Amino acid sequence: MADNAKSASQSNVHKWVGTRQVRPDGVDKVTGRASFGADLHAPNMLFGKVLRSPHPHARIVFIDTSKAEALEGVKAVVTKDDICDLPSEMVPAGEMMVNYRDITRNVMAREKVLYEGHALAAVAATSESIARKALSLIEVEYELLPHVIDVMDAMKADAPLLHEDMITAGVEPAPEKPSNVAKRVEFSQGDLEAGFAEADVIVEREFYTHPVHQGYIEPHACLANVAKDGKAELWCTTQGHFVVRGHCAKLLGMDISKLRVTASEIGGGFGGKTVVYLEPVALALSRKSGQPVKMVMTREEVFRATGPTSGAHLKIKMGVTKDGRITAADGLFHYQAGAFPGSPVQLGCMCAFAPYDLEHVRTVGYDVVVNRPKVAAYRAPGAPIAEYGAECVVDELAKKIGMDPLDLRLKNAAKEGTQTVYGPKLGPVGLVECLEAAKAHPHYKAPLGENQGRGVASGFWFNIGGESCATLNLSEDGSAHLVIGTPDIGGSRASLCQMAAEELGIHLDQVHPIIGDTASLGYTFLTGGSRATFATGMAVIEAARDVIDKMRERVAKTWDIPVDAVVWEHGYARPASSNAGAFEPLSMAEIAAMANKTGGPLVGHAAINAQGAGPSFGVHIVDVDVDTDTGHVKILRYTAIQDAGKAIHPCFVEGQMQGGAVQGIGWALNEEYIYGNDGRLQNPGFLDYRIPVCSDVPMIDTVIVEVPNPTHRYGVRGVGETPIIPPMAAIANAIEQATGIRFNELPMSPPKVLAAIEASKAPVADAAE
Amino acid sequence: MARVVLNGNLKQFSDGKSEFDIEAKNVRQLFAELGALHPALAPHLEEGIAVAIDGEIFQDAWFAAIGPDSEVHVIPKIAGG
Amino acid sequence: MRYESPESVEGAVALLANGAAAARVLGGGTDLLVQLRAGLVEPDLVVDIKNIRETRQITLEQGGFRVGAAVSGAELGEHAALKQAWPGVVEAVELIGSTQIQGRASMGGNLCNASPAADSVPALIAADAVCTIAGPGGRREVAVEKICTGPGRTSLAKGEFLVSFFLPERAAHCADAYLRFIPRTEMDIAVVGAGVNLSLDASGQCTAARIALGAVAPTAILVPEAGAALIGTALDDASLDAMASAASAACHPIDDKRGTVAYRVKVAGVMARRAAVIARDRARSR
Amino acid sequence: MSKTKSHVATNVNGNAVEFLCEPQQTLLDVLRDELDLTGSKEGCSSGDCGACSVILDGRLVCACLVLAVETNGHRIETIEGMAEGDSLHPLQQKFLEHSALQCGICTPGFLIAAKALLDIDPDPTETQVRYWLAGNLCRCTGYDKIVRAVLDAAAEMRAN
Repeated sequence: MADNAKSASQSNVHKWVGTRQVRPDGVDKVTGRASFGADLHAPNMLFGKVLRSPHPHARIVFIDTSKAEALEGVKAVVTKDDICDLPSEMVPAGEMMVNYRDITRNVMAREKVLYEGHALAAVAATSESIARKALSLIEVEYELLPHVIDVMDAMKADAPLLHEDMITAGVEPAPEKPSNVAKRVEFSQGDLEAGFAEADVIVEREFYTHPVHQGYIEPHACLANVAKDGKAELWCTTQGHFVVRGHCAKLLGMDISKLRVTASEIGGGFGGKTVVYLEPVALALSRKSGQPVKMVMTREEVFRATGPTSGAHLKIKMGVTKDGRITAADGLFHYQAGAFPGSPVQLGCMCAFAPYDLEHVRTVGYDVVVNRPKVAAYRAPGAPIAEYGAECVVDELAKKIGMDPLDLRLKNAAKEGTQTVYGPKLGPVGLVECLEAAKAHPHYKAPLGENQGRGVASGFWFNIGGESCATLNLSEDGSAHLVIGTPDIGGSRASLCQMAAEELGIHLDQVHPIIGDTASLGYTFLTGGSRATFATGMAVIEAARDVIDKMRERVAKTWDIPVDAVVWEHGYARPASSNAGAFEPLSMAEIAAMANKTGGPLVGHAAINAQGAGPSFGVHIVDVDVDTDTGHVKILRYTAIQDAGKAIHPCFVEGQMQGGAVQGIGWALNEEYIYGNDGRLQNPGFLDYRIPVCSDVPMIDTVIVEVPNPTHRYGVRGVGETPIIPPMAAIANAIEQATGIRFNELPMSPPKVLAAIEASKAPVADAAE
Repeated sequence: MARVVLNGNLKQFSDGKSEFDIEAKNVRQLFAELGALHPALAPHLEEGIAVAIDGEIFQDAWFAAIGPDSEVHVIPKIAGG
Repeated sequence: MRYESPESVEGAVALLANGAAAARVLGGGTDLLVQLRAGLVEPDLVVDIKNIRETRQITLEQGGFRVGAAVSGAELGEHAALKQAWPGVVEAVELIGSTQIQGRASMGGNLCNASPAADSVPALIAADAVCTIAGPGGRREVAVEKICTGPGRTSLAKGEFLVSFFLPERAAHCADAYLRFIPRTEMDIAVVGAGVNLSLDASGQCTAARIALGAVAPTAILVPEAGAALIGTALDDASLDAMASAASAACHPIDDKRGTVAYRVKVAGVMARRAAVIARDRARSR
Repeated sequence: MSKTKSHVATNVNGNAVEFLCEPQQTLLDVLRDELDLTGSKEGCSSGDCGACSVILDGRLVCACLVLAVETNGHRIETIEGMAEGDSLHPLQQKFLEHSALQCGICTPGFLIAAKALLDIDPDPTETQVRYWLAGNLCRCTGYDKIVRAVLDAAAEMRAN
């Protein structure tokens, strides 16, 4: 990279990159000053509330809002008629392509309600209690329809249809009859039959998983303010305010230029805040009432109406030779999409066997609609489900041929040059390094007690780049304001400022980040796909180099020497060599101070569509203790190992690994959506939707492996998503070692574990098969 | 001539053909050529598609350069949570 | 909704008896406020009893303890003498919710909310605790197991409220214990709860045993058969196993989001046995 | 349904505060909507997440489970009162140094809960910290760095 020549900080010794710094927004967040979605108030503000369907599946005969409108204090009531009915059009949103026809129906039901909690009207009133009372005055007549909750039931020929016109895509010839199967996807390479023929041992297993929610602690919230002239401002908690702007403008038939969206601080998202729910409704209410409208979901609404990720049924078949060569892998995946098409099954098919260098592979996936809330992205969407099955089967293969599970993984590990089933050959990746770090870790050799077991599993995620902008505004004192467009969900401000300070060669305290609104920066894709530090980081580096080049030009003019004779070093412009002339180096502060005389303000900018995201592999080791009288599983010890490419801020990389691991522990042991026969969710709260609490888990040990991503200046790979992939299989494998029983359904909750243990004790025990 | 491989479901729109040798300087030209060869494929190349050129993935990158001996895989677009 | 915080028992009774149709007593509020927010209850009147001294005190009485109905779990846990005498009751109350909940939640509220899974109730039943109820007709004493009549239902009449509990004096070689099963380590509602209260003689023979179970029936239940299995024994493994079987046999739970029938029946025995071992060891040590 | 508001006089973070509220308003509603103290967060309004943790007369409670009218004559400590002047509380400092927050929504609740613990026990074990904080949910960090920050702050406070 030639332009590196201008930047002396290309040396591998970094001043800021790779160090543990206090985040720039830290003080605001430990003192309560930081403003999250629900923290903003506006003069003359109204409170909005949504009327939600109590039925899992029904035709809407009519909605009568007149009584609600008549209630004193009610300023606006909206229904589907206030939101555009959009034709089918696919657009990227978060991890999946979404269809505007579906978004508009998910935001406000039109012909039918498709799940319990489906929005079908909303009111804005002068107080929350009046708004609630108004909801109770809205009359809706439903024509109840049979519902379907389970993915396999939904695929049956006689299953109730959610979308009467839905013909399965990806099947040739196209089926004549509609079904709940939205799409079939297939990836394959090599010759499966030949592959399995080479195998000495073949294992085929079925697995079930249930939907799990992202579980961010901050409910969805927004504040919309539409002026009489149609200009609108929206404040909301989101992973991508530019994406919100696009969706809202479309759903409300507004000019995109008239809508300015500001991202609040975001209280967790994990993929769940990549789509719109309240935002278009609040705008519609504000447009209708002419007053600002604030909307905040209750926790119950979050569970009933926002995206969990898919539950699924999968079938995994893998073959191995006695000496440990995996000869073939075949996977069949049925993912619930919720009420509208678009489960992450395709990504699951692409990831399932990605940690292995395989010649013969096939993955087939089905995207199936059911009467549940539409799924949204959740941390490495699709991958945890698919890789859970594959990693359990790999463990069983290792046991059957008497090989150490890490050795089997090492022997077949994906590496640079591995042909993936989804297309590309892998570049430099760090799976082998992670597996070796796992083998070398003291945890792997530590002794275990009775009813205890140890499990390992690998995880793979692609990571993405995408559109990012960055602007560096130099102040008169030489400090810099860094404007970026990716909401800071886990400390990205810190890592981005560190890269800026590194490039500029100034002190980190001199870089002040802000998340720009949609009017003050070019389009920036959302914080997701583990892209913020990678892609926005690239933009930040380019913006820094842009302003460095401008400073060099100014200094060259000042010294009256060619610009190439001016180099940038450690925050100073210097003559390239003595024969360039003897000039005192000029600091950024000095250059900034004379900016108005040398051509005006100094601003660096970059607008890019980042390519070349590096995949990230991880390997987890977990020890469990199983209470054989109650089925309770205790996590005794946990180690997460991952290739970060380069950890710009090691603390936040560790934090991603630890947080992902614990979300995975919840998925493995207790988290699930529990539905009654009435199609209603029975556990829409943190009391019975059991995410891990502090006393459930031990310290999560971490090992950061750094195999640089060649396409990034500092070698960064995304790190946020991979850590949630290995835990479920690692824990299942550990429980198998502790009990001799293989669990093929998540969550491995106490009643299930105890039932299996009891069954295995019974005379005709086959649970352990 | 670059070696071009269609992955996933795409070959359903190219009469089952999944491998091509195509003259194209960049992704946009490649899509135009593919679309011309198989009109049914054209709409599916407009959105939700990425390419891997000699192993490196490009998304929404019309002008990513394709070398004369490049191996190009046309794959579904990837993103994340 | 009207809020009143009388400072006397009589004042509270008057409000509850003559007040609006739908009145609710506010103790710690950790159940009532959730129900209010969820719209499950819409009382016209809420009577906060926390400003009545009697409901906030722990006092010695005839060698036993009188515990006000609105004493918080945190306050209870800080009372060394009570903890020493009735460790099972105190540990049961301390299991109710988080540290934050402990700052508010009371035994009175836990009992009168009438959840079959209430943690303190099996321990109080095992302890043979007696409630003092105040009402328009004056005061009456009622055994704890007579209060709940079904999920969310109590035997308290209109105008009545629970003022305090009485926990009797402890003799030598007596102790209680409470254990519950939850899927996590904290923050869950009991899937099964077991309170055990044992009396031993000098030789270590069990002379009295009260076993109560929670979350295995519409109300917490006393299981005399389980107690009988221990009385006259040295609390050896065989008698403990017999007690566990009797406890399981007494269960008639439901399948719900928190556990299956089979699971609750099995684990009831496991919890009762484990609690009995703790109570036995405590009793032997004093 | 009498709509008459009650007058409540409390002390918030050392300052005498008076407000009018409806009987069904929670302390959290009033802190956030009437007193503009939005540092206490609403994550569930059922006492299950701890994001609204405040200290009431020295006791850790969930502000969502206290009626505002109940606080008449009582003392309330919120996150806004934790730092003294411009000097952060050692817990706040350690949370920053350990990067014990990612999104930060649960942070005020954790800090208040941890302060309540260290106020009564200057030397808690890791297990004691974990059980004390079990009522505060964090979905980002896996709790590791939070627990380390609390133990580190306790050690520093003991040293000084």
